[in-house]
Amino acid sequence: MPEPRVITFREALREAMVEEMERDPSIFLMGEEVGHYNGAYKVSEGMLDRFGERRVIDTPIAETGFAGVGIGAAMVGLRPIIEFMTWNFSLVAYDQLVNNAAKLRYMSNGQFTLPIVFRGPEGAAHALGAQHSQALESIYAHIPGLKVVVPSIPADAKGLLKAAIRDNNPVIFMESETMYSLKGEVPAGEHLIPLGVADLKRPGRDVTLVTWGKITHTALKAAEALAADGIEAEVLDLRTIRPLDEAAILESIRRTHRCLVVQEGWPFAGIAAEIITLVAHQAFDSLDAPPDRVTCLDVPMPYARNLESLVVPTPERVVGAVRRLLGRDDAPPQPVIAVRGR
Amino acid sequence: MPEPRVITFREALREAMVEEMERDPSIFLMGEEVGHYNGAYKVSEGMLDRFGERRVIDTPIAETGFAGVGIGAAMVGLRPIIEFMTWNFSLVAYDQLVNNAAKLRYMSNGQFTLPIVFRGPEGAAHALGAQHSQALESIYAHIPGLKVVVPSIPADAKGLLKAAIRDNNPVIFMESETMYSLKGEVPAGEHLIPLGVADLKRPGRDVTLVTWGKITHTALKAAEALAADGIEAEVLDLRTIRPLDEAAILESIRRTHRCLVVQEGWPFAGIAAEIITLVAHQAFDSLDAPPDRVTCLDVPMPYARNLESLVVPTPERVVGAVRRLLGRDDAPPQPVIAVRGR
Amino acid sequence: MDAALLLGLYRQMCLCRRFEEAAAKAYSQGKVQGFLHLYIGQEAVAVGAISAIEETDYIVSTYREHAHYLARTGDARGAMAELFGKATGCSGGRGGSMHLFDARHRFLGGWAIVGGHVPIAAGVAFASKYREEPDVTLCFFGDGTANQGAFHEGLAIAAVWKLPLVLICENNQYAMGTPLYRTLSVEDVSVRARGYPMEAEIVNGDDVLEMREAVRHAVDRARKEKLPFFLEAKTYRFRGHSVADPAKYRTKEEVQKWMERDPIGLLAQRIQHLGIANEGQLQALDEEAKAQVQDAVEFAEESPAPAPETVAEYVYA
Amino acid sequence: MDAALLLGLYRQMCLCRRFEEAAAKAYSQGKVQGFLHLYIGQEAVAVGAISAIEETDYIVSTYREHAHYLARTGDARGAMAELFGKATGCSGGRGGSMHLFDARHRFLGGWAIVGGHVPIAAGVAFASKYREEPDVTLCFFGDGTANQGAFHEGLAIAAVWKLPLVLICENNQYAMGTPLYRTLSVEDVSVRARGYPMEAEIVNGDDVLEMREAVRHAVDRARKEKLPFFLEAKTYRFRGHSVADPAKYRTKEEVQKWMERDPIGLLAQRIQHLGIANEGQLQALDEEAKAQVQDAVEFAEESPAPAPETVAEYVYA
Ligand SMILES: Cc1ncc(C[n+]2csc(CCOP(=O)(O)OP(=O)(O)O)c2C)c(N)n1
Ligand SMILES: Cc1ncc(C[n+]2csc(CCOP(=O)(O)OP(=O)(O)O)c2C)c(N)n1
Ligand SMILES: [Mg+2]
Ligand SMILES: [Mg+2]
Repeated sequence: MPEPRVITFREALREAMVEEMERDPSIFLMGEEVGHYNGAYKVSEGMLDRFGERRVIDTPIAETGFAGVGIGAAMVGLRPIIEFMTWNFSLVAYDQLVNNAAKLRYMSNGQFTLPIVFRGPEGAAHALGAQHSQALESIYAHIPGLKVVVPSIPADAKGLLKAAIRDNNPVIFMESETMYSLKGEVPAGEHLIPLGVADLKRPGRDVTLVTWGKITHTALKAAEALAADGIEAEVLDLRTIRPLDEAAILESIRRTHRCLVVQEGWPFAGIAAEIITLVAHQAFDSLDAPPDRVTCLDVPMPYARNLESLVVPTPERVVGAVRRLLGRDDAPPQPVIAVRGR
Repeated sequence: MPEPRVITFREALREAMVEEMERDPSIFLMGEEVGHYNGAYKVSEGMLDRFGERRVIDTPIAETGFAGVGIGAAMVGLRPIIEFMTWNFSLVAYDQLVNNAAKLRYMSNGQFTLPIVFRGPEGAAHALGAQHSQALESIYAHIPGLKVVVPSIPADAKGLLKAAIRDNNPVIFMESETMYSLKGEVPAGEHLIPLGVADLKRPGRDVTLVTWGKITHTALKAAEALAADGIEAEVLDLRTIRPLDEAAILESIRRTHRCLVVQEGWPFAGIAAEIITLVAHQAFDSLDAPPDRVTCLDVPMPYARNLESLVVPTPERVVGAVRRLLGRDDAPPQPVIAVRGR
Repeated sequence: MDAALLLGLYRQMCLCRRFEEAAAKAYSQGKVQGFLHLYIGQEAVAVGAISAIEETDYIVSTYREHAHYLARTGDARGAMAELFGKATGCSGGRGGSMHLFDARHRFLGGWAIVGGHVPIAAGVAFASKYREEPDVTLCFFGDGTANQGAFHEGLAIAAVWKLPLVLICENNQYAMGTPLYRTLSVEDVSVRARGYPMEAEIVNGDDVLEMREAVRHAVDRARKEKLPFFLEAKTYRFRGHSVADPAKYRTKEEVQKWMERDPIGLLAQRIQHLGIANEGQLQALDEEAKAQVQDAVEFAEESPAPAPETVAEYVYA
Repeated sequence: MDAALLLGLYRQMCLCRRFEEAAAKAYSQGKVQGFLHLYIGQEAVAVGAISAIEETDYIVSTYREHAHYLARTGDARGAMAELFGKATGCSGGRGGSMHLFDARHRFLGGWAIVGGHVPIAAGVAFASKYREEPDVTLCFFGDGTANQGAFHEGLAIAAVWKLPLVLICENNQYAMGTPLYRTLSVEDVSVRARGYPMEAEIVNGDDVLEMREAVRHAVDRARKEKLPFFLEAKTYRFRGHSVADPAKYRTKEEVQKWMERDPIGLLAQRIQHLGIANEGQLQALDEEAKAQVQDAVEFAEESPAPAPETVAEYVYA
């Protein structure tokens, strides 16, 4: 029974990579600044010293190039961990992930497995502007052949990353700059969390907040505020977006009869829409109110902090949505932000 | 009052481009094989002879390059029509569309407008395999700043493309190889259809089939089969995915009380999920049954025709889904295709 | 001159030619569908190149890869059945003409996004170097690919990391209906190699022996010095871009001129000139190839389609 | 030597330097947020280049663009207010340090995806040629950009279409923490130009006059012959990649060596050597620049934040 210690999210990720690389020489880490610079966000700090340039590899600024290199290496049996400095930059390599990584196994009739992890931070940090503040799980989870993991706490980050590295499929693993310094209890040594299993971060009976990743903490803050008001919100952290833990979602909704999805990304055809579709189709009769979602506003991210704070989901917006869901007459009206062309 | 004639989908698109280019010298067509080869699918046939190499421009196989060229040209006042030979190839240029085209206006505080159309065929044709058979509207409609248009008949193709060319925003315009030879009545001369307005392709009272693009014809075939059986299915053709005609969808559902979305693309976080979310949230109480969707199976497209025909939506699958929606005891059971990791 | 070698190359080139003629026929009969990109006229490139490497060296190719597949595996049945969309195809009928794979023979596709496979080939070469294995990777692509970003990033990485990768540009003068000069600012695609810089050589892609020698040299260097090499093979496709393309963008004269240097004809002349075999004996080899292709067609015809219940298999491991 | 010109260039370089020093200070006070990429040490490149072109020529730059913006617009207030995230900023506070725009002055950004703006710059040059206008487009980017696919596609298109585009690579020796040699197989980024091929020249980016002359030559050629030109400016950034980067990956000695060729110091020496102005007069110009920056900071401080109700404006036209 490994005894837990308190470390940061960043250290938990590093520990997962280091432990796996110690275990299996076919695993390597590749990306921009992962080696000599010790990682743009210091996730890989010390790993170059430990494993050397052969296994901790600084790349040119060529995401299509090194994503493709990872795919080719995985085709012949290596197990690459490819770091995107941030997922915003993965868009220049999108074709490699969608047309190559996601399809190889199927179109080769299972002759190849592709044990590769693409990881890095995503979503808004602080005032990084429109091109650097995107939560992109939807455009990856949409693609059959990819798995998508978005942890919310250090222990999950370690357990899920180790599982992702051992998984024989391309795994999209999304972190957050703003969580890297988050501390939490993390089991030392062997600690694996299977992909596709949600985790109940807070039990409740009145409403289910379905969420994942960084925004889980927003949902938890909201649940606390609601509790002070006698409303017991359950917070279900999906941890993995694809495969989706449909059973856990449905089980919870059938208990609480109310569903609010809280996500960071844009609303239109986002993950929340998929979850609401699941719930509306599979748990229709157990719903006491229309399912709803709290998301980023449907706009590119503005730089000015006062605008940015209006765009990203806040505990206040979650609380308001829950109160509307519960039909509290003192609930704030649904905020209407008209976006032309939408 | 322009009198209608019967022409093909291909001719309707060409007519829209030709008429607009005659009207406005700042419009040009650029893409692979659009000129001397007269278009990979002959959409631009004759346009090089008519407008010359200055305005009908063959490009290198460099989608990021010429998509970016279009964006730069639009920034300084030209109105480019950029043809992707197929939308599958737009994935190598995805960053240009998402990080540049969709965000420029917002992050420049409205100093720039971007009047640019990206167009080409998408979706499955016949046995083109996994990398050439993708319906991709979801990954574009997800992005604020982009508009997404997917016409289903020649008249709409002409009216919507002319409107898209005159629109001052980046417009994603998706066609289909399999529809290019489809014939229909198309008004000669000025014929504009505003973006964001759905069209009732068939009225009905028992269920609403929400659909768009090529699959509209699958829905119409299904509606016919259902009618023979006394079931009146309404077929609502969205025509534009973004902006979404929410009013038209809700109005129809509130009349029929049943919603089935029929789309070609993959289910997970697809457009159908967005529409079901809208309906579940805004029309919850008028629904007599859980909203449902018929989509491609959640797999890459197989080459073998017998498998391909299992993957794409068919009238039979739509009919079965409607019968389940109506609770017909003779309805076929929901087909279960287990996809591991999903 | 090694007689067995020359006759073997001739036999292989005939197999590629006859295979594709049969594929085109099957296509016209609706038995092969989708896109079918014929390699007819370019056979010396694939056959010469692949004859020069070890069986353990890797091959990564495009959607125009029938000949590369045949030269490596000799498996006409698996390829034809794949074109027919049958369960016995080398990709189980799931891949199709553009996506032939054979893991056992280190034939790594069959990729259909222009340039997208170049970084993948670099990755395979990277793996060989990472594991300190002697294998070299051959990457085939066309002239039109040299403008694509993925091509650039693959070369940039291969150059800076010194990967054992031999890049073989099959300059067949056209990218679909577009002659090279219209989209490339230089006459020789190999000029691109100067920017990295990378060793480059231009070779007559219609001369199977010249091709073989050039690849042998490039592969030796890649193997010993772990350095990439860029080979530009000048050749020509006799047919359209795909069987659906009438190729009206080329003059009869131009096509005629190139057909006169038909790589199979050139090799036949040389063999007879060297007195290694006479016309009759060469014809016999061709008949053998035809018979093998006929057998492959029958095999494909008789093979079952993929089982419907397998449609969702192999999405995930 | 034109005294007014030299003094003007000096004044501009001081403005850039003082502007960024003030921005760094404001950042440390939490008034400027996000990523802040300083240009300190590279001022001669932007100031020299932009002094050589017409006001009607276009400029496209990166996230390290404060100096390019100032050299083109002189608008310290708009830039500083943008960094402060205020409604009076040149992008209304929506863009931030990495996304400065000024349509009126043909300053077209301010782009933060490495290489992504190169095809856009080619498109602007394309538009000038399309409309038969004489304007040339200047595109600034860094040494680390030369491995990115978008860079390649932009150059390939500019070369084959003969676009009036001047590509200015600011080789400051590092891409973030990575020295050039680790990711580029060549010492001079301009070697890349050989693959297209494209006229290229290496210039001392710390000498504002050499920079100005080189750009004048390149732009003339682009304007008259409608041909792209590749300029590599050798320079150095004195600070980290962004203010968050301590730049531990460089030795004191190395930084010291480059600081001795501080472009502002070099120009000051030359001006005094030529007897155009004495130290006091130069100091006065610097004081002017400081005052302008101080005014800009106050303007930014006092300006209002963007109105909350505008958050969803400008998503669509
Ligand atoms: C990124 C991308 N863009 C466009 C296409 C469509 N396409 C397929 S083959 C081809 C021409 C390629 O020419 P070349 O590289 O010379 O190879 P060849 O067909 O001559 O063998 C094009 C444009 C594609 N498959 N991928
Ligand atoms: C496609 C992409 N990958 C990675 C990044 C992160 N990034 C921002 S600047 C930079 C270094 C660029 O170096 P260089 O081109 O030399 O310009 P410099 O910063 O030195 O001016 C990197 C890797 C990015 N913005 N875009
Ligand atoms: Mg070619
Ligand atoms: Mg640099």
